[in-house]
Amino acid sequence: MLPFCFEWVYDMGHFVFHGGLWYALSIIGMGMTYCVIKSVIDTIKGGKGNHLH
Amino acid sequence: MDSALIPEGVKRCSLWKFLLALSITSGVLLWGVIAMLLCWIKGLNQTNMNDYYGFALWIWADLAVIALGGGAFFSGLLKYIIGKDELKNLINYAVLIGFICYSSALLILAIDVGQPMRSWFIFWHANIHSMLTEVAFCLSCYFAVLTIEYIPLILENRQINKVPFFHHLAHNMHGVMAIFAATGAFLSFFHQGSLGGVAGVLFGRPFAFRDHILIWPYTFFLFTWSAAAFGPCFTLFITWMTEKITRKKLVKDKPILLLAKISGWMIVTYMVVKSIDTWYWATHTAPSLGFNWEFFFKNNPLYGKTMLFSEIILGGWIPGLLLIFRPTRENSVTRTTAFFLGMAGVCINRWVMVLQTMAVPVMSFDSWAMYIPSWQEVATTILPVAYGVILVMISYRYLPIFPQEKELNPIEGSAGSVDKQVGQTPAGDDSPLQPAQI
Amino acid sequence: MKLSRRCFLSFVVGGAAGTALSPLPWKLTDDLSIWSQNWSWTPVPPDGEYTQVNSTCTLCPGGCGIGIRKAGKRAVKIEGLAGHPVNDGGVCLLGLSGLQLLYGPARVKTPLKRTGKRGGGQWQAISWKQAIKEVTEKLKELRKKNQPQSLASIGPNGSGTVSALISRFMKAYGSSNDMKMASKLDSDEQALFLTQGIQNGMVGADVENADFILSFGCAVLDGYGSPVRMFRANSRWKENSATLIQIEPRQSNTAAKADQWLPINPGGEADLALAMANIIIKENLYNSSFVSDNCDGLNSFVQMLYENYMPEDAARRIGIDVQTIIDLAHRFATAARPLAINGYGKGQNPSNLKETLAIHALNALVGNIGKKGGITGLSAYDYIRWPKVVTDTVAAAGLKESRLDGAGTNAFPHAKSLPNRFFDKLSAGNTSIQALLVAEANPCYSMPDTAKIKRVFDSIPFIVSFSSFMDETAMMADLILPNHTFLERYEDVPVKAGLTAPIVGLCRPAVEPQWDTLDLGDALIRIAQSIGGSVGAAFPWKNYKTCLKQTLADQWKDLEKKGYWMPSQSLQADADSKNKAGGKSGRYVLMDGTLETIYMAQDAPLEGDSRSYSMLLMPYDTIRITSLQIGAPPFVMKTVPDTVLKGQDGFIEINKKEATEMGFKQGQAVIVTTPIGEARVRVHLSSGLAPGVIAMPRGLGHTAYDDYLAGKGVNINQLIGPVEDPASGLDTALGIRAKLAKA
Amino acid sequence: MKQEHTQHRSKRYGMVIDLDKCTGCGACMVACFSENNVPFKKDETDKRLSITWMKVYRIDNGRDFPNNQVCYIPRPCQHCAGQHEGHSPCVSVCPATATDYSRETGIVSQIYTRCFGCRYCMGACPYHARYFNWWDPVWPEGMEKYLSPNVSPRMRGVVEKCSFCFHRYQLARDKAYANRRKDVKEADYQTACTQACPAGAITFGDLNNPGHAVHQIVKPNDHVVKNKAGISIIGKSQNPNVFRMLERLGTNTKVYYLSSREWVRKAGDNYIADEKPEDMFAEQKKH
Repeated sequence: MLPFCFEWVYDMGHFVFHGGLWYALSIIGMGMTYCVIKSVIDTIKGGKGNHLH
Repeated sequence: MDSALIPEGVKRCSLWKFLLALSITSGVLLWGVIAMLLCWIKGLNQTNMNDYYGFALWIWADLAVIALGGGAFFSGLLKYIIGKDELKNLINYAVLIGFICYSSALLILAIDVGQPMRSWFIFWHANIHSMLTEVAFCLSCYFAVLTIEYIPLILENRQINKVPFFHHLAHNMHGVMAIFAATGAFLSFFHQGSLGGVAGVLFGRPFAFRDHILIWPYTFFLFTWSAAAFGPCFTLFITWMTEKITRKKLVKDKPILLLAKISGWMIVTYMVVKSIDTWYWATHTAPSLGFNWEFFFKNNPLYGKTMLFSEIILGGWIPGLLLIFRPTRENSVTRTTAFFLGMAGVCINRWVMVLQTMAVPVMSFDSWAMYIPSWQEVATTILPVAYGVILVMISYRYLPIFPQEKELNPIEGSAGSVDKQVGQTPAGDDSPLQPAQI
Repeated sequence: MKLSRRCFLSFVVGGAAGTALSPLPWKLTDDLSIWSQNWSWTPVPPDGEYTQVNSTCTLCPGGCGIGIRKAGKRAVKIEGLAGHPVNDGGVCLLGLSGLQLLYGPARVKTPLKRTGKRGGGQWQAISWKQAIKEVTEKLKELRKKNQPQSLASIGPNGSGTVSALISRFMKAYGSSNDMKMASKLDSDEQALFLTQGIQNGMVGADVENADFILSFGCAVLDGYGSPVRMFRANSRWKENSATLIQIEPRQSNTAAKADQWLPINPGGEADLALAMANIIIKENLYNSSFVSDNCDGLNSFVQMLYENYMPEDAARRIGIDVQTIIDLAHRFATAARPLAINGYGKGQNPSNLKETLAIHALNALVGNIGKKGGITGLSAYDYIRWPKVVTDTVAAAGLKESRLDGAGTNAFPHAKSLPNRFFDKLSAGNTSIQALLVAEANPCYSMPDTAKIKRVFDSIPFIVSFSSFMDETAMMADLILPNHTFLERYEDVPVKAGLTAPIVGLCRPAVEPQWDTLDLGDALIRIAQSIGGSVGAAFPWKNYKTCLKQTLADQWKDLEKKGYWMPSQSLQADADSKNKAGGKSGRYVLMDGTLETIYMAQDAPLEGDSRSYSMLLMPYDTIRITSLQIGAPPFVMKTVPDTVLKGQDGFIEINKKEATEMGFKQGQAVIVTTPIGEARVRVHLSSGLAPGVIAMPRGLGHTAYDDYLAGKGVNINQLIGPVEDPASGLDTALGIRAKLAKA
Repeated sequence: MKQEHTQHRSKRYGMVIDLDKCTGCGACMVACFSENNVPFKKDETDKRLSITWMKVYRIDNGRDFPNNQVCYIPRPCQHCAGQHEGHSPCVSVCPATATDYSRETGIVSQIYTRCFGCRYCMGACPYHARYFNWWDPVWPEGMEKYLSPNVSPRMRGVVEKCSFCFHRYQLARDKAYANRRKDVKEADYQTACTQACPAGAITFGDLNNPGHAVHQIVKPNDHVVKNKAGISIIGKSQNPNVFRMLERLGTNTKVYYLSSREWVRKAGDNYIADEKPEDMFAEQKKH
């Protein structure tokens, strides 16, 4: 999973595969981080907001 | 009593009734939990699996719930990516069902592996050539996505939503949901596919083995396709069941018919491909490995040609056709029958791809291996069902799952007072606006 | 302080996030997986210095050389010894599992004294001092009563010092009731005496060099003779395109691997051999120079054959067509180096003397005696040269009493020991036996009609077992004086298992005794010395090792170094040059008065009438199950196929077609009934068994030993009874009539 | 794909089992149990729950008495190479790299402490050569004394299988190093079953080494050939009596079998209707 694991090989398969994994993880991670941070800011800014879903 | 937690403008059964139902289901859950603990503490000797059946009921259950849970990714794809906005009325429930299916799958996997404490090695020491690695990666990522999709729903609970941070969080998450949904669809495409690949790459097992496109065997595509096709059947079937149980119309016909139609076309196209695949396998792949296709459906008590017929015709072509023709699609009986047949069909498909694969003798002098699951296996397989029912019950009661429910089931009188809506005992009176007792 | 909802939720969420971001969960996850890799209940074998001890396996009569690999003080593996003249590196599955016997749960760990009912399995651990004292007291008492002959012993039929010490003890004590377990070697020995005049001899068969092997039911590939040697011979036959023909009703392993399998009616071996002899002589295919130079009684032999063994009659009796017999006779007689071998199964049971003689006669007719690829009569091992036992008056008087089994009497002049008759006598009400010593034998399991044997044991007031394991016979004992296992003791192993040259292997300790056990030889020496007088005087040695060293004298050093000693060069080379029959007279007797009586005698009928018992139940031997005094260790049991044993149920083999006609399905439970007993078994439908015959393996159905062996399957000896061969007195039952019914 | 090693002659350890000589005596099984600390239970009669790295199958020609013929087939792990070295059915599917293919020796290894018991490899192996530890291994009290320190006993919940006695290879390699030899001698590295076989039916060695007996018997084809289904066959034997099990599937095993009987050779693979083994290579393409 990480380049320091001994199974790690620098080849196309590993790039594509782990690339995909880290890409997905990053989107999920960054997306959530964005949401949390934005919500904190929104909360600090105050106001309940009046969103309708 | 719990009226403060119940979404505004909808009516729920009495808490007692709810708790009674909950406790019955919990009893079943407990049975499953006991079996699960037995498997963890005493080991997998508690099952009837053996060295011929390394994969058995659990793996089938896994594959089946993931196929059925495919409704979540496919509805998400349709709504967020393709833009079928109508489906927003179904998407919450689809997400919930997906979440249940995927969490169940992970739980079953955690019971199924011999050394659950080491299961993270699949990530840490990943062998990228293994379909199972791909499954594990995508499955856990997609489960994360489903959780993310489910969280805003929880946050929309009347009381939780009062907390500004959660309110904002729910809002913001909705805002970026399309990205999550897209990621989810991508991941789901791969893990549904790799689950198919799990069987298709087994070149030592001519029953399961399929030729490849690039690195993926045909089953890769067939599984994705079938999950997208039959997953919505499950979502719609569960919606129908929920409506029957709650004796309420919860979703308008339009989104249901839309999803049913899409599902129908997906099924029919899948069946075309699946039929070609079966034909090619029977006439080319299997013979080239020394097997007459009929060999796989003979000389054993269970796997006959009926199985093949049930999967392809009864559980495939028939529901597909029922759903693409408007009269049968719009008729509630034939439509629901189609959903049911479709679910059965995909479950049979997953069953044969796992269990028949194990049962078929490959060495010429080997014999068919049959297997009957132990009660521990059955209980742990029912466990997620009970867990799913509980989660649906709780979510339905406290979360705004069905956006159209209020409209379809207007409560007589004003919608302003919680007391009136719920018609609770005076105990519900004391102060609906107090913080929830969590 | 009021914990607001907000505060609480923040706390929970914050706490969860904080924990997740800390190293704690990762550390825990890692620790858990490491823990799962080092479970304390999964053993970690300690390392140690690697050494090897070379020894000889005594688990069967084969005499294979073994190397015991050690790590520190522990023995960790048994391997065949490369370069050993018997097995050259190969080893059988029983030898390989020897360590499970050594360290196994069935060991008797200390001397035991029975406390509860006999056979009840209640024991009290006692010291060796007390154990010896108790035996001595009892034996002294019998001598005091002038009844030394009321002591009997049952021991192994060996030629080594252990067997000799038992016999010496019996002699010094004053009893002639010195029983040795009977085997094929007994019938061979008698035949050898009758045909070649060799006393106490043994038959060597140069199987390796034969090119046409006619096996009359010998389990060549299932433990016959010296098993590994036979496997090696079989491979050599394959390499040299030799022909193996297996004659027996059941498709045994040997039949399965033979070039031709000839299923004949059970008990038809003598008929077939004599019919073949008939053809060979009639068609003048015999080796006339050998026969005229070396054989006596050809004419009367021929006459007997013509009168009684015409191929047509024989063919009818044995159930094959006459042409097959004629072809077989032709092929046998015209082969370059034909060889006929005898002894049913592993040869653990004696053969009918007529059959033995008939098969040997075949070898004689083709001039196959004492030459390459043939049969050689070897004289007895004679390295044990102890001073003659000086008996006191009590012993002398006791020894005058005749043996209970009648061996050596006019009725059975050539028999040395007839344990079957011994038990028959006791079972018939003879109460003359007051004490019994049992060593290296398990008659309560391995002799036919076990119920009867156990009743006899029950009637003997005092029984001492020297068994290393809690076997069925030890269970019936009053005292158990546990012997070391073969991995903890010294022993000379003179091999008799059909080798062409005598060889004495040395069994020596590979590890320290694991428990409070004592070498059988030492125990005997101590008991004798404790009895004192002339008995003690007959055992002048300090201990068994001294005795062994003195006995082997000059050879000891060699033995210690090489692990084996070959007393003289192969007799075959010697005999080859002279083209003689070997033996004292150098002649081979085809026929004389004694032989004629034997040939003309009717075969003893099978027990049970054929109307109520329509089938014939035959025991079969398989190398995957041990059937002598050593119970199968767990590894051996693990190799038993599930068509032989499933769960605790044993299987009975039956012809597939016949079973289908009888309405039996594979695995169905049935009751097999014989005149002796009945048992519940499951049926295994076989395409390798003649109709009318049903077969069960020997070696299952133990009631003693450990949970890995006890209670599994059925002991066939519960179902068959002894059939006495009138010629030899030996039990030569090949089976029993039986019937099957749905359970 | 892993990097291709450019080492000139890597070893390909394999064996050939002479089924004419094999008598089904079971010594190989027990030699293996005892060499490799294979556990046992009180009841070993359910053969689908019985760990036997080396298992002797009994096959027959399916004919009735008295025309029935029998053959025994010992089956260790076949150490498949797959369609290209390293693509064994099991190795390619193991998600955690707990089983691996050694390009140095051609041996398929199993790391017990790495395996987390998903059993996918068992599903992938058509030879049923892989066994799962459904139970904790338990030796009767005192019997753990005979456990060999060369092979670690396995814990519950992991898969195990024949390793071609890899620890013996390690010992032989150490010996070679100690004696300043480059190569392991043929006699120094023999598996426990080979050594024990009383019939001498097993020949073990380096299939790539023309000096080794196994090479001389098998005469493996140096070229990869394709059968008519387009499957690559590596090391196809050029001895007409030698066959491999399920060769058609392209598992490319390193355990060969030798039999003079045609029905036995045919039992090694599956054939439809009137196919014959020799039809498989109607048009051989050399690579």
